[in-house]
Amino acid sequence: MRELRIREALREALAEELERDERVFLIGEEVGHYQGAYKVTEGLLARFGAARVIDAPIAEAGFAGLAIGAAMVGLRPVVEFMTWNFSAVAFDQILNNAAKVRQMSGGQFTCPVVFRGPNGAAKQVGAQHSQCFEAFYTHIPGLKVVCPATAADAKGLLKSAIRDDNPVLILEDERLYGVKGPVPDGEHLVPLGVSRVAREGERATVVTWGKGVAPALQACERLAAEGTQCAVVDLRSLRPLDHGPAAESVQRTGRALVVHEAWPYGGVGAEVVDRLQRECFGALQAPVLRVTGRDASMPYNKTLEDLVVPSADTVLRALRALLAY
Amino acid sequence: MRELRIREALREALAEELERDERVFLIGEEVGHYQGAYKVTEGLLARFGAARVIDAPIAEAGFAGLAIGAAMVGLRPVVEFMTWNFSAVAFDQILNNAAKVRQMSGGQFTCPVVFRGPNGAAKQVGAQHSQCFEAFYTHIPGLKVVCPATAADAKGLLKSAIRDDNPVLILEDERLYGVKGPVPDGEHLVPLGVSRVAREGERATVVTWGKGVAPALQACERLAAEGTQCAVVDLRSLRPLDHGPAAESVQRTGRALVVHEAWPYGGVGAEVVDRLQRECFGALQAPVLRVTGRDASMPYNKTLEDLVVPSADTVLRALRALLAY
Amino acid sequence: MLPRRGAPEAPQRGAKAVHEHTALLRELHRTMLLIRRFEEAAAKAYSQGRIGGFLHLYIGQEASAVGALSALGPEDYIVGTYRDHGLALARGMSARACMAELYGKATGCSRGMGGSMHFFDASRKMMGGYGIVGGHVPLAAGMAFASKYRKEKGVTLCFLGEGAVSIGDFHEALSLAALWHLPLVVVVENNEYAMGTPLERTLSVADVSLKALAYGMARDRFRADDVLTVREHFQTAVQRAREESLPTLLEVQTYRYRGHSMSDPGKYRTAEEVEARKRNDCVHRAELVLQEWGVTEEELQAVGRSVEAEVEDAVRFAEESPEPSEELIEALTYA
Amino acid sequence: MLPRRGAPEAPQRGAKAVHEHTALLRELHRTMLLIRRFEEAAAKAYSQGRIGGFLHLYIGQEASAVGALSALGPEDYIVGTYRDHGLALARGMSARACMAELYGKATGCSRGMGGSMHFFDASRKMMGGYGIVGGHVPLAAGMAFASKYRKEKGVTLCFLGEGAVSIGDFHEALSLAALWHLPLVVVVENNEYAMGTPLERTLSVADVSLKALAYGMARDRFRADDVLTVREHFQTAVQRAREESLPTLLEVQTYRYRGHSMSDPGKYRTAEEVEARKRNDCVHRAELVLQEWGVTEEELQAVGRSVEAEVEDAVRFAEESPEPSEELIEALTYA
Ligand SMILES: Cc1ncc(C[n+]2csc(CCOP(=O)(O)OP(=O)(O)O)c2C)c(N)n1
Ligand SMILES: Cc1ncc(C[n+]2csc(CCOP(=O)(O)OP(=O)(O)O)c2C)c(N)n1
Ligand SMILES: [Mg+2]
Ligand SMILES: [Mg+2]
Repeated sequence: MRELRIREALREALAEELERDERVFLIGEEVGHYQGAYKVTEGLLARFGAARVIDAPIAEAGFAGLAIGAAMVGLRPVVEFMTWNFSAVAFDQILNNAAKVRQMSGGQFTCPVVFRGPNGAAKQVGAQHSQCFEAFYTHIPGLKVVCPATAADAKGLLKSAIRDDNPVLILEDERLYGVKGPVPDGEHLVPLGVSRVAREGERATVVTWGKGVAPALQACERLAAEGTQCAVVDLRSLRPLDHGPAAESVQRTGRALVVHEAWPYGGVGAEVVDRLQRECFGALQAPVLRVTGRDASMPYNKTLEDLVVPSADTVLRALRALLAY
Repeated sequence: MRELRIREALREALAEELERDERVFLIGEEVGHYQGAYKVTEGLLARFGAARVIDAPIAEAGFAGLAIGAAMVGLRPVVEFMTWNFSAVAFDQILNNAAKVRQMSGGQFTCPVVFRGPNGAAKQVGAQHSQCFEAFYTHIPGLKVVCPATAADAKGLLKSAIRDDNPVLILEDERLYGVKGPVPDGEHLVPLGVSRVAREGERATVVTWGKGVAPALQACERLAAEGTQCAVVDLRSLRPLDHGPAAESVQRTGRALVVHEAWPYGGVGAEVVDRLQRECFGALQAPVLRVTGRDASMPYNKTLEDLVVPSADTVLRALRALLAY
Repeated sequence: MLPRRGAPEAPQRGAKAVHEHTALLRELHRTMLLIRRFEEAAAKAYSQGRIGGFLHLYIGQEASAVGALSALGPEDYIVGTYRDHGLALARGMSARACMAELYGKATGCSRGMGGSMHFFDASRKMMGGYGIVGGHVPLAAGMAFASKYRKEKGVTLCFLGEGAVSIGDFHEALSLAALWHLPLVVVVENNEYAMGTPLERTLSVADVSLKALAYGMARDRFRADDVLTVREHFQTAVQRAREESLPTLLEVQTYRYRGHSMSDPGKYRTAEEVEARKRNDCVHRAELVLQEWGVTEEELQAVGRSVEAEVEDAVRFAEESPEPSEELIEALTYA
Repeated sequence: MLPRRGAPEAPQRGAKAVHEHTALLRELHRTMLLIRRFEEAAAKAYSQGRIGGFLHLYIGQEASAVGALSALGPEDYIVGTYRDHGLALARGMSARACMAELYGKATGCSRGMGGSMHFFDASRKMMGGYGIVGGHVPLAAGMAFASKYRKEKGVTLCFLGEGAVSIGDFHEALSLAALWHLPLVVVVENNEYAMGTPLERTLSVADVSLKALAYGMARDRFRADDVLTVREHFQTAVQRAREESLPTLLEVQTYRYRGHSMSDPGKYRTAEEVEARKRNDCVHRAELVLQEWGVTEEELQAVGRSVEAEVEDAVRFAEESPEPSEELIEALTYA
């Protein structure tokens, strides 16, 4: 299989869907002439033209709303937020229009729009530029939210999102854009709302997504070297949340750890904990634990930033505590 | 003790703090001449003048941001959102400025601003006007969030909020504004971050806040008539979250139910579940259960709306299931 | 006596033209009257507790929606605020579907899920009433964008109040529409109040249409007493959008007779002020013009009766209609 | 040769005035040079990996901040964007505190928590650089509001880029400032590009200052090649704010020589364009004027050396300073 960077996998998905369906167009800051702030859309302006790859002014509420309106009348816009941090100024559009227009209209209109961009901490970009938005958006009925961790999933989930009739949010990661992985040739779709077992194991289950997957796997490998096998479930889709495979794993392992970079309070981790402790109550030999970003604004200083986000080390430490419970 | 409506208790708090500290001013739509959309600020314009009770244009991001800026240089603004639904257009100001300016400035500036207004469903006001915002804001480090359920707490928490050096959000309830309760004479402060046992009981613990308190108490009274005593903990403050009293109660009862009107996914309920299952793991005789608003946009139709929000009936049903577990 | 300012002359272009002109005004008058009677009936049902939620009446402003929408074709999109009954009826949505929506019934134009603030009709490209002030203007820009993207000739009309021009989304949508030459007409219905706040306490510039200067957009500003005048102004703006794909900012000067919503007693205005505005009432004015053009008192009374019958029928229909079923709660949240 | 356009004449008001004028320009020139050398050193440290995150350089725009801030007093507030080094140094913040912040050190002006985009100094009323485009403009309105509320004479200066005028918060803040007569000067530094996007692809009206018309605000527009000219324009606006409590929208026409941030190679502009702009370089121009006014080449070289020494000292200080301690993570999040 071909190896692609996540950036390239996303680009391939966009190009294929632009090719396949002329209702699809891209809009966002610097997606065209500049080739994308993080080069995800490189080459697409030249290939599909300025009518379909649209550089927008700095007006996130404006162009997010424009995309929602266009989606209501049958187009299939893909909106790039340069980073999800900037979606905060378009929060009302996503909450009050994208998520609700179908319901408010009694089902007469759908809203097939995709919002995508990098989420979470990059590297020393400070408090306003280092936030995880999954907790805000997964809370909202009417939206779908996905978080790809691999190149194949990035491509397959984005393509499914563009074809979905609901608003779908793709939370990518700047720090994963350069990560390579195998991507199947030809048409490759990954269904929304299906999680993936990234590693099998019988002693404990780590549930995570996106940037959490790599440190979780690393921690488990280190434990495996000591003879302790732990499972890793990559949720991939956060809403709808397919917690089934995680719960099944926990039924066997009796121990669960949720890992994410987002703040702890009411994060997706809390929702996962809620579901696991309900569905696996009889099987649990320890409380479900979480490793999350610290409950603080992100410092610019590198040393402190590294202390705030989860790492293979913090996951390993938590896993040891969990196993020792 | 005097009986006041929650609306009057809030008004008394505002008047006392306006009187006490001339750095305090009120700003929001219709807070002055119109006497407040829900009459919380009635009479305050006449008493304190237009320099301190300020009618704002419809520009939530603008006047929320203005208040944050004014707070940074030493004023103590109290911002009314006509309802919290309209805070969505000011989301960025709250997330990226109010919550972060202290940290980003290395502690040189604080942000003593209060945002308040009614939260959650009113009565048939439809999907865009019926939302609970506590999950969005409690997720954010740097903010404090409180949800008063009684007149005394409404007064005491609002006064503490105005005196606090952090941004504090007060999520009130339109449907509670007319509810009466005793309020101590004279200076009455309720500390932020302290929950309250609203009812003692040994068989199960209901954890709730705001509009959830009344149906929780009603359900417990009905059970009490059958000889089953359940406790109710009113969290009052959601961030910082004082889960100690709830956990203590659960240590005794072994059973916990969280009740809130907000959507289930990643709601404050999920956070409470996370903490209780961790702290009370050994004591729990059943999984922690939740009663929440349904995972859907709010319908206008009255019958359907009543099916979406929790009621004494749904709480009772969940409690029975919990006790039978 | 016909009020002076802006009163249209009877057209001088021969009998056929006069006839057509009269027929048009008769139609527009009937629609304005329908809106008024419809909302009077809604207000009554509201005070009887048969309608819930918010109810924002359009009474007094009818010439605006009716004149405006008469300038549109079926390919055009309409987007409005929570004060959307007038738009819906002017777009030809049935009084039945609208009243049933207010009653929260399954037969309502939004299946009882939207209520007064959220009237939708896909078949008529009535793209909805919205409850967040200004939040719908970017959506309207998106519909205009879609027409242009598909090389269709559709125009989008977006209504908002003068209170809404302070909000960021208004500005962002205008920016994009002007930059990208979208076929959009943004209509600020300046009824002088945003809830209880008069214009001078929300805007530093009284002439709202001047905001167009910031975007290099065409603008227009006129009173909405005479529905035919309104229509003419809209025709110009709609044509600019359709033929040249250029946006316009229109300020329609109007007045609401009732409070902001049913719960507002409207104490912030004097009775004299309201009475003075009613002297230029658009429905009455249309009747005076029609009479000058030869329509008889009896004919007008017949129109009144037919409108009343239509509204009564709508109320009966709404009352007798079934409620939406519980399954819709989740089924409508996701496609 | 001194460039023609707008070149100030040597003042003709007697020796003392000439002397003062020269002294002023010497000071402003030194500050501009300090900003430039500081940022060159920062760019170097960045490419060596000693500074992380984003680094948005101000090089080329120095006359704007320096001229502007020379018109302020200590009671005035300054608010900026992520491109805030020039503002900080022009406000008299030390090169040490600024460089240490870029290095993320505890001795930095924001204790290493803010970094390049978030320079703060409470003692100098430097109210911060902000990273969300436009989000800081309402804050600035709030500081102006506070000055007025307390009946102080302080003025607030708020800087943003021309790309930021498309965003809602800019509009909302201007609306409020105009309506409430706030002592606010909103400064749009039009450097012709927002990241890779030239002005004509983000704005339908090239004259940004025309946006003031929508709010009935005073406006001004000028090039920032000559720092004394900049100062004069700002003095007028600041006086309007201080004496009359009226806001102004200022458009400063300028140019950045570097890419948007260190990661931007700036391929969207031609080398010729950049070179052409550099011919009006504000630092060089100030040197030419100073020389005309009798300052010697040697004196200027001495200034250059002193600035370089100051920057070298700042780099050394930053490198040797300690990192902030872990406890700050939570301790700074809440008061
Ligand atoms: C963002 C937002 N803020 C506040 C409100 C509450 N609100 C609803 S209508 C209204 C007044 C609007 O006035 P105007 O735009 O003049 O329209 P009109 O009601 O006069 O037609 C307000 C403040 C809201 N719905 N949305
Ligand atoms: C709301 C928001 N959207 C997007 C960005 C990303 N961004 C940062 S700076 C910038 C360009 C700003 O250009 P301009 O306002 O002209 O200022 P300049 O950088 O030229 O000084 C963009 C798009 C952001 N920081 N905030
Ligand atoms: Mg109005
Ligand atoms: Mg720029």
